[in-house]
Amino acid sequence: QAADSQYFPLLTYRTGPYAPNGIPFANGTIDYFNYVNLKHGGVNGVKLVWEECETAYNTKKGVECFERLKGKGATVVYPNSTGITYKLIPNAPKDKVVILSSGYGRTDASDGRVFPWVFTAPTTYWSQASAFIKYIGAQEGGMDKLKGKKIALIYHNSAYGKEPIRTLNLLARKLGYKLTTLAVNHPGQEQKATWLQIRRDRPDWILLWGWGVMNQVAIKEAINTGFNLERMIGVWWSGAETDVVPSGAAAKGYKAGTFHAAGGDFPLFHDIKKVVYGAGKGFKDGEKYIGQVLWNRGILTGVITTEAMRNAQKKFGVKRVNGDQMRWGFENLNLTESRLAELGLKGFTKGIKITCADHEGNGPVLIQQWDGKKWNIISDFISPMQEVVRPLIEKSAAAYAKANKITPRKC
Amino acid sequence: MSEAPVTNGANGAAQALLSVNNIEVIYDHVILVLKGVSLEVPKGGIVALLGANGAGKTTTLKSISNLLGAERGDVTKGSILYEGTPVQSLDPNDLVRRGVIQVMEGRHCFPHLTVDENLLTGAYTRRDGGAAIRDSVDKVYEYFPRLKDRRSALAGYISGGEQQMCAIGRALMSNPSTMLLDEPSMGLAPQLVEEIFEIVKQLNQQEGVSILLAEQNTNMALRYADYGYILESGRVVMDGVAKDLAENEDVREFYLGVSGENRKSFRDVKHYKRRKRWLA
Amino acid sequence: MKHSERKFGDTLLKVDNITLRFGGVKAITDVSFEIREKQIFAIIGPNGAGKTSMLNVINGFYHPQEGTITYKGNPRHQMKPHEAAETGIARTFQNVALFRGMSTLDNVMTGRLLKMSGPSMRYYHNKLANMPVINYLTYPAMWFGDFLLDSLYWGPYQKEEVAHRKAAEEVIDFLEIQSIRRTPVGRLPYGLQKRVELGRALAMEPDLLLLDEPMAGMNLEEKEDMCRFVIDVNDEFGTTIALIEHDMGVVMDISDHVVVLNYGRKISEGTPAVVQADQDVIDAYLGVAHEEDLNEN
Amino acid sequence: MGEFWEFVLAPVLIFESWQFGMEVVISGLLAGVMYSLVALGFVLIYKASGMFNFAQGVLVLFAALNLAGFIGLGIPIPLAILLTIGVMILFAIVVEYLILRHLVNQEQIILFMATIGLAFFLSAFGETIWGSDVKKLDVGIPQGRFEPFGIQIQYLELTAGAVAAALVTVLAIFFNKTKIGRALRAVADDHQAALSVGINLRTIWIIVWAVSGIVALVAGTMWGAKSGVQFSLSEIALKALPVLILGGFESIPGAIIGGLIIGLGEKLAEVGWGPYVGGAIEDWFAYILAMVFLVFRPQGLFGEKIIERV
Amino acid sequence: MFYREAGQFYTSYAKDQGIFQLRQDKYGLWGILFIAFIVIPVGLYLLVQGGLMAASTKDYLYNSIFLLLLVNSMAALGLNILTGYCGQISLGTAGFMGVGAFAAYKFSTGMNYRNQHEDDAGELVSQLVPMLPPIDNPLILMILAGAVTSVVGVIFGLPSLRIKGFYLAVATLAAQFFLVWCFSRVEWLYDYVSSSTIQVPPMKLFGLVVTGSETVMRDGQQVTIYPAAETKYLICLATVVFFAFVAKNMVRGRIGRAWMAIRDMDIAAQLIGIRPLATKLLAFAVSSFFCGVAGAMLFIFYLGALEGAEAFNINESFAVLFMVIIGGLGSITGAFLGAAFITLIPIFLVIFFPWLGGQFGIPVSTALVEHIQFMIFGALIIIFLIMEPLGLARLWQIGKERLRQWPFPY
Ligand SMILES: Nc1ncnc2c1ncn2[C@@H]1O[C@H](COP(=O)(O)OP(=O)(O)OP(=O)(O)O)[C@@H](O)[C@H]1O
Ligand SMILES: Nc1ncnc2c1ncn2[C@@H]1O[C@H](COP(=O)(O)OP(=O)(O)OP(=O)(O)O)[C@@H](O)[C@H]1O
Ligand SMILES: [Mg+2]
Ligand SMILES: [Mg+2]
Repeated sequence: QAADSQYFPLLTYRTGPYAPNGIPFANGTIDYFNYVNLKHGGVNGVKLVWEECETAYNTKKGVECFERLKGKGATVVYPNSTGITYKLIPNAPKDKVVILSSGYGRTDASDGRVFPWVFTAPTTYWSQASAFIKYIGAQEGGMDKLKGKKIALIYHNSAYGKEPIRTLNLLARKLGYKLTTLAVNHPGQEQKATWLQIRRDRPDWILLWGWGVMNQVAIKEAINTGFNLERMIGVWWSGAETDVVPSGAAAKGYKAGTFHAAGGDFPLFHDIKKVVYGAGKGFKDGEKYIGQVLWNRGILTGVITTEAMRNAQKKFGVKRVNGDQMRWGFENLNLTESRLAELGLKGFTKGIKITCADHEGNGPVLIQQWDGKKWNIISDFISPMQEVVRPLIEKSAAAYAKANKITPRKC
Repeated sequence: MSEAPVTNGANGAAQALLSVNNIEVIYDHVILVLKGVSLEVPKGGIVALLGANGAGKTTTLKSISNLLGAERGDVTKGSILYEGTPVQSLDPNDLVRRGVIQVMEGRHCFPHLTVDENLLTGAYTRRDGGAAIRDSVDKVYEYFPRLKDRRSALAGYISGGEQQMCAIGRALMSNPSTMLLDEPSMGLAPQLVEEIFEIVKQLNQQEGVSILLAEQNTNMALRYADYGYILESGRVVMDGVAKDLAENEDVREFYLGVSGENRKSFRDVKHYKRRKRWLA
Repeated sequence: MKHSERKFGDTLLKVDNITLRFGGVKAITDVSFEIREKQIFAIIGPNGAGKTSMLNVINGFYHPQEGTITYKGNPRHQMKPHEAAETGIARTFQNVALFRGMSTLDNVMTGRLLKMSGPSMRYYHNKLANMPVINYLTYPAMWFGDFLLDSLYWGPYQKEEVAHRKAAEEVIDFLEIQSIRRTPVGRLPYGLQKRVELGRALAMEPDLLLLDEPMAGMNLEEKEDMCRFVIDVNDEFGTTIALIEHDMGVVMDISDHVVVLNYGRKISEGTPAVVQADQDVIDAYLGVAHEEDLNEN
Repeated sequence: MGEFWEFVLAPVLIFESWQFGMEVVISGLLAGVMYSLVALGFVLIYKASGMFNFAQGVLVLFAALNLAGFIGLGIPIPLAILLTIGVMILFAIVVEYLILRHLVNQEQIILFMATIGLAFFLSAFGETIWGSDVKKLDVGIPQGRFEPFGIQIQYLELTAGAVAAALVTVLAIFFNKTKIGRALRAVADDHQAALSVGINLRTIWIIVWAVSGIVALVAGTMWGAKSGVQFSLSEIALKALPVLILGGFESIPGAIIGGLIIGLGEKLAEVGWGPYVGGAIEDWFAYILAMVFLVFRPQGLFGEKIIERV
Repeated sequence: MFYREAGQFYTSYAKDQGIFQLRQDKYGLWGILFIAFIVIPVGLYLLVQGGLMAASTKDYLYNSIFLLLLVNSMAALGLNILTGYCGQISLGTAGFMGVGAFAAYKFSTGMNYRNQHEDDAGELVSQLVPMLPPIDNPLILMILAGAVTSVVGVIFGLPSLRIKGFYLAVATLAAQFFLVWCFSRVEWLYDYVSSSTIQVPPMKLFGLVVTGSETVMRDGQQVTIYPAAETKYLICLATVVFFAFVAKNMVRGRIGRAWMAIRDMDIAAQLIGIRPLATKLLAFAVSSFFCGVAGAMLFIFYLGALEGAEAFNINESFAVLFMVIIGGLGSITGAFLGAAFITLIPIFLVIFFPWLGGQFGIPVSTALVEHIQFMIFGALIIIFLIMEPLGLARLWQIGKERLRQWPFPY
C-alpha cells in the first residue's frame, strides 16, 4: 500500500430490496471521493482509494465484506446498516477501525466514553424523534398544546424501526400526547391492517419510520385513505425521492426529517458535475442522482471523513493516517459553517463539533417537504431535546459497558 | 452404430416392423443392465420376451418406447428401428402418435383421475372425435366389466387388479398399431388372464396389431406368441419359434414346469438350487 | 407330508361379520372366518373382491363399519396399524411397499425395530412388566438412556445392534438374497423386491404373516422358490400364514384352508379340493378354461 | 366484560362501529384477492407438473419489471403489454428447453429446488436488464376511493377483485372443460405414465408456464400499481403461500376462496388482536390460520385428496 | 485400482456394522480431521509468522469462511435429519436457529426479567433481575440452547402427523414467522433493550477468551485480550465434528432406519410397527436440537450481536434447505458438501469476477458482480440437479463407484 493513498472499504448495497436507496447513497460518497482526488489530488496529496463490497443490506454478507477488506488498510467503515453496525462495534477497538454511522446504527454509541470508536455524527434517531415532537409542538402552537394529541408511529418492525419508541414514550409521559405504535413487517408490501387502524384511531400526526418498499406503500395508502399528508412526517430514511416515486405528484405535502439540505444547488455539486461527470469519471447514469436526498447524504459522509482525516494529518504530521490517528481526527472534528462554505456547501448542514464524550455532535434536524416534484427544506435546524436524549444515551451506554465489562474512559 | 450385426431375425419372410439391434443400457451412469440385446418384431406378429426376474425385460421395453430417460437410464450402444427409421431421438409421445404404445409394469394409473378419466387420457393422441372415443371406452368396459362398476372411482383407490385392467384399457384407447405389454397378466384373476390373452390375440388377428409381450407366465405367453426370446442377465440366450421353445427341454424345466402326470406339487419342490445349463 | 395330515392349533384370528364401506362402495360385506394357528390360509377371489381390503382390516389399516375381529382371544377395536404390528402381525403388499431409499439389509433391519429397545415403549413395558408402579417414570428415562447410547453407538447399544444384525442375516440367508444386501432396493427387479419384502416381514418374527400376492410377476422357478420359503417359514417357525394369490396351482398346493370372496361376500370356504369343485367358485373366479386347464394337468 | 374476554373477542368487538367493521371485512377480502392473484400462478404450475414453483414471486417481479421497463422506454401501454406477454411466452419456452425437460420424473423436492435456482437467476437477470430503482407502473388502473355509507373502498382493490374473478373463470373453464385440463392432472400424477400415453409434456409445460407468466403479469401490474416495481415485489409470494395451502395446491377456485379467508382472517386478527400484543401479527397469523385448516383437511379446502392405500 | 475392497473382509458383524465399508474411507476421514484440526491452524499460523500471509487474511479465513461454514454445516446436518432422513420438509430452520441463539443469550445473561415500578417522582424505574446464575461456558450454552430448541421443535412438529409434503413445508413457515415475530416482540427475550438486539456477553473456555474482551494487567500495563480466531474455530469444529458423529450414529442405527422408513413409505412403516407421530417428533426434536446448537454457535461465535428478525429471517431457512438438497438428501457428507457449496460459491464468485475484470482492465460494478453471481449460482443449482438430482453426495458416491471399478468401465 502506497504511503500516499488512504484506503476505504465501502459496504454498499446496490441490489436486493433496499437497492433503490442504497445506490444514490453509495454514489454520493464515491462521487465525493472521486472529486477530491480529481480536483485536489486527494487529501493533502494523499489519494483516496476505495473498494466497494456488496452487502445487499444483509448482515452476514456485510460482515464477510468487512472481514475481507479491513486488512487492506481500512481506518474507517460505514456499515450502512443497523445490523452490521451492531456486529462491528465490539471488535472496533481490536480492528482499530472507526465506525461512522451517520443517522443510523446504535444511538447510545454516541457516548464516546463507552464507544470510543463509534461516531454517530451529526445526529441520531433519538435526537430526531425529539426534534419531530418539537416540530409538531411548534405546528400545534406550543408544546403545551401537545397534551391529548394523538400521534401514531408506523414503524419498520426491526431494530431500526424500534429505535425511537423509547424516546417517544418518554416524551409522551412528559408532554401528555398519546402515542400509538403500529409495526409493519418487512417488506411492508401490504399495510391494509395498519391503515385501517389509522382510520379507526384518526391520529393527529403520523410518524413514519419506514424503510424500502414500506415507505412507498405507506405514502400511497395515506393518499388513498385520505390522510392529510401535511401531518405525516417520515424519518430521514423515509424521505428520499424513491419513496415518493409511485405516488408522484399525489404525495405533495408529505414531510420528512433530514440532517442536511435537499437539492443540487450547491457550488460543490456543480463542481462535481463538471470535474467528475464532465470528465466522464462518474457512474454510468449517475448524474441523475446529484442533488437527490440520499446522494447528498452520501456526500456528507464523504465530507465528514475527509475532514476528520485532514484533522488527523495535521495533528500527527503524517500523510496516510492509521486507525488510531483517524479516530483522533474524528474525535476532535470541528466542522464549522465557514469550513462548509469553503467546501462549497454553505448552509448544507449545521456545523458539526465532536468531542471525546459526545460522538454525535449537536444533532441538528431539518424538516423537508415534497412538493410533487422535489424535496424542499421547510424548517430551520431544530435542535433535539438534549436534556432528554443525552441522559437516555448515557444510561443505555452504561448498561452496555456493564454487560461487556468495559470500563468507560474518562473524558 | 448402424454397423450392428444383423441378428437372426424372426423369420426372414415377414418384414421387421420393429428391430432392436444390439443395444446396451446403463442406469445411473454405472449400472450396466442390457449387454447387447437384439430382437425383432415382424409386422402383425406376437413376440414374447421371457426371462427371469431382473433379466432386463422391462428395460428392453422402456428403451424401445424411450421412457428410459425418465429413469436416468441410457441406451449407450446399438440402435432401435421402427418401420425402418431410428426412434431413439424421438419423444415418447411421437412414438405414441406413430402407434406404439406401452403398458408399463407396475400399474401406472393416474391415481387422482377417475377410471373414466384415465381411459379418456389414453385417447389423448387421437383426433377422431368424441363419439369414436366414447365407443372405445365402451369397448374397454366390455372387455372389463369390473372396471365399468368402478368407473367413477379414483384410480388410486381401486384394487390392484383393477388398476392393471385400467392400465391395459388405457393403452387400448389409443388405437395402437404396436403394443408393448409389460407383464399384462400380473395380479389378474385366472379367468381374466385368459381373457387378456384372448384380447391380445383378437387385436392381433382382427386389427393387425403387432405385439411385443414381456411375460412371466411363460405357459400362456408361448401359447399365444409366434416367436419368443429368452433373456438372461441382459442377454438373449435363446430364441425361436414359440412352438419350438415350448418343446425345448430347458424351457420346459425352468419356465413351464413339467405338465401332465409328472407335474410336481409346489409343496414338494426340492430344496436345492438348480443351475441353468446355459449359464455355465 | 400331505396336508390332510397337518395339525393346527387353536384359533388365532377370528373375523366376525365384517362389513367395510367406502362411501357408497361396499368392499366387504358380512364376511366371517377363522384362521387357526400354524395354518396356511388362502384368500382368493376375482379382482376387486375385497381380498386386500380384508388384510387391511386385519392389520388395522382400515376400520370396518361393522363386525369384530378377535386376535389371540382379544377382541380389538379401532386398532392402529403399528399396534397390530406390535401384537405380531406382519405383512407384505400387493404393490411392493419397500423403503426405496434403503438397502436390502436396512429394509430387513427395519423389520427388527420392534424387537429393539428404543423406538417402542412396548419394549420397556415387556421388560419392566413386573414393576408396574414406576413404569411410567422409568419408560421414558430408560428410553432416553438408550437414545443417548444410540447416538454414541456405544456399549450395550452396539451389542444389541450386532445381535439384531445377526437375526437379519439369518433371514437374508434363508431367502438367499445375500448378494443384494447392500443394493438400494429401488434398483432391484420386481421379483427380488417381493422377496426382500418377505424378508422384512419375516424379520419381525410375526405370529401371523399376511402375504398379498407374493408370487405375482414371477416365473415358475421363482414361484417355486417362494413357495418353498412360505412352507419353510410355516414349518420351521410355526408361523401362521394368510395369503392372497391368483395362481391356482400355488394356492391348491400349499394352502390348508381357502376362503373365496366375490364382490365382497364370502362365496365359499373349505379345503382346496372342496373349493376347487365348488360351482360358484368356478363361475365367479376360476373360469371354464381354467377348469380344463387343471383337468388337463 | 373482563379484560380477558375483551381480548379474546377483540376481532368481533371491532364491529361496535359497524362501518369500521365492514371496512375491515371488505378491505380484508379485497386484500385477500390480491394474494389470490399471486397464488393462482402457483396453482397452475403445480397442477400441471406437481412442481412447487418457488420462482413464482420472482416471476411476478420479472413480468412487472418488463412491463414497467417497456413503458419506461416510451412504448404505448397496449403494445408494452403485448410485448411483455411475448417475453413471458418466450421465457416459458426457454425454461422448458433448458430445465424442465431434463427433470422429467424427478421427485417433487428436486423440481422445487430447480425452481429455486431459477428464482435466483431470474431476479438477478431482470434487475441487470432493467435496473434496481423503483419504477412507477401506471397502466390506467383507477386510483382513489369511494365511500358508500361511510365505508371506504379503494378502486385499485376493487379492480383487482374483478380481474381475479375474470381470470379464475377463464382459467377454470380452460382447464376443466378441455382435454388439456385432464392431461395436466395426469402429468402431475405421474410423468412417466403420462409420457407413455402420448402426452407431450413439453407442450403442456410451455403452455402452463406461459399462462402462469401471464397471470404473474396481472398480479405484478396490480401490486406494482400499489408500491412501484422493485425487488420487494418478489416477496409477496410469501403472502400467497398460506392462501395456496388453504385453498389446495391444485385448485383454481381454491386460490380465490383461500385468499378471501386468509385476507379476512389476518386483517381481523391484526386489527383486533394486534394492538394487544404489539402488532405485526398478520404474517404468522395467516400461516397459523392455514395450518389449522390443514389439520382438518390435509389437502387444503379444495385440493386433491391425498391417496393412502396399500 | 487402489480404491477397492479387495482383501478387506470382516469377520464379525460388529466390524461390518462400522461407519465405513472401506478402509480407505476411514483413512480419508482421519485425514480430513487431521487437516481440519492440525494442518489448518498450524499451517496458517506458520504462514502468518513467516510473513507469507497477512494476519487479517488469516482472521478473514477463520471468521468469515470457516466459522460460517461450520455453522451452516451444523444447521444443514440438523435439517438433513428432518428432511433428508425423515422426509419432513421444513422451512422453519432459521426460526429454530433463532430459538437456539436466544436461549443461549438468556442462559448466558442469567434469564433476566424486568422489575419495573414508578418511583416517588413518578419516573419509571426498571431493573433487570437475574433468575439463574449466568453461564459463561459456550459448550454448556450450546447444549442448553439445543435442548430448548428441541422442545420448541417438537411443538411445531405436532401438525406433521396430519400434514405432509409441501403442505407441511408451508405450514412450518408458521413456525418461522411466529418465532421471528417473538424475537422482535417478546421483550424478555432480548432483555428489554429498545432495539431488540442481543449481544453476547464475554465468555471464556479453558482460560481462553472466547467472546468479548478481557483487560488484564501485564507488566504493569493494561492489556486487552481479544478472542483468537483459532479458539473460536477449534471450538466450533470440535462441536460440529462431535455432532456429525452423533448424527451418523443415529441415522445408521435403529432410529435412522425408523426415520427413513417413515420417509420412504409412511404407511408401510406403520404397518411394520413404527409409530408415526413419535418417530416424526423425535426427528423434529433431534433436528431442532442441531439447529439450536447451530443458532447458538452463530450467535456466540460468528455474529456476536444480532437482531433476531434479521439474522433468522426466512431467507436463512431457505438457504439451509438449499444446502440440504444440493448436498444430497439423506446424507451426512451431503450436509457438509451442500453447506460448502452454498456458503463458498457466492463468496468465490464475488471475489472472482472483479479479479477477472481486473485481468482485462474492465472495472466490474459491485451490483453487476452480485447479479452475475446470482445468475451463475442459480444456473449452477439447476445444472447440478440435472446432472445428479440426488445431490453432491451422490455425485461423490458415483465417483467412488467408478473408482472402485476403475480401470474397467462398468
Ligand atoms: N432405475 C434403475 N436404476 C438402477 N438399476 C435398475 C433400474 N431399473 C432396473 N435396474 C436393474 O436392471 C436390471 C433389469 O431390470 P428389469 O426391470 O429390466 O428386469 P425385468 O426383466 O423386467 O424383471 P422383472 O421380471 O422382475 O420385472 C435389474 O437388475 C435391476 O436391478
Ligand atoms: N380406500 C378405498 N377407498 C375406496 N375404495 C376402496 C378403497 N380400498 C378398496 N376399495 C375398493 O374396494 C374394492 C376391493 O378392493 P381390494 O383391493 O380389496 O380388492 P382385491 O380383492 O385385493 O383385488 P385384486 O385381486 O385386484 O387385488 C375395490 O373395488 C376397490 O376399489
Ligand atoms: Mg420387469
Ligand atoms: Mg388386492
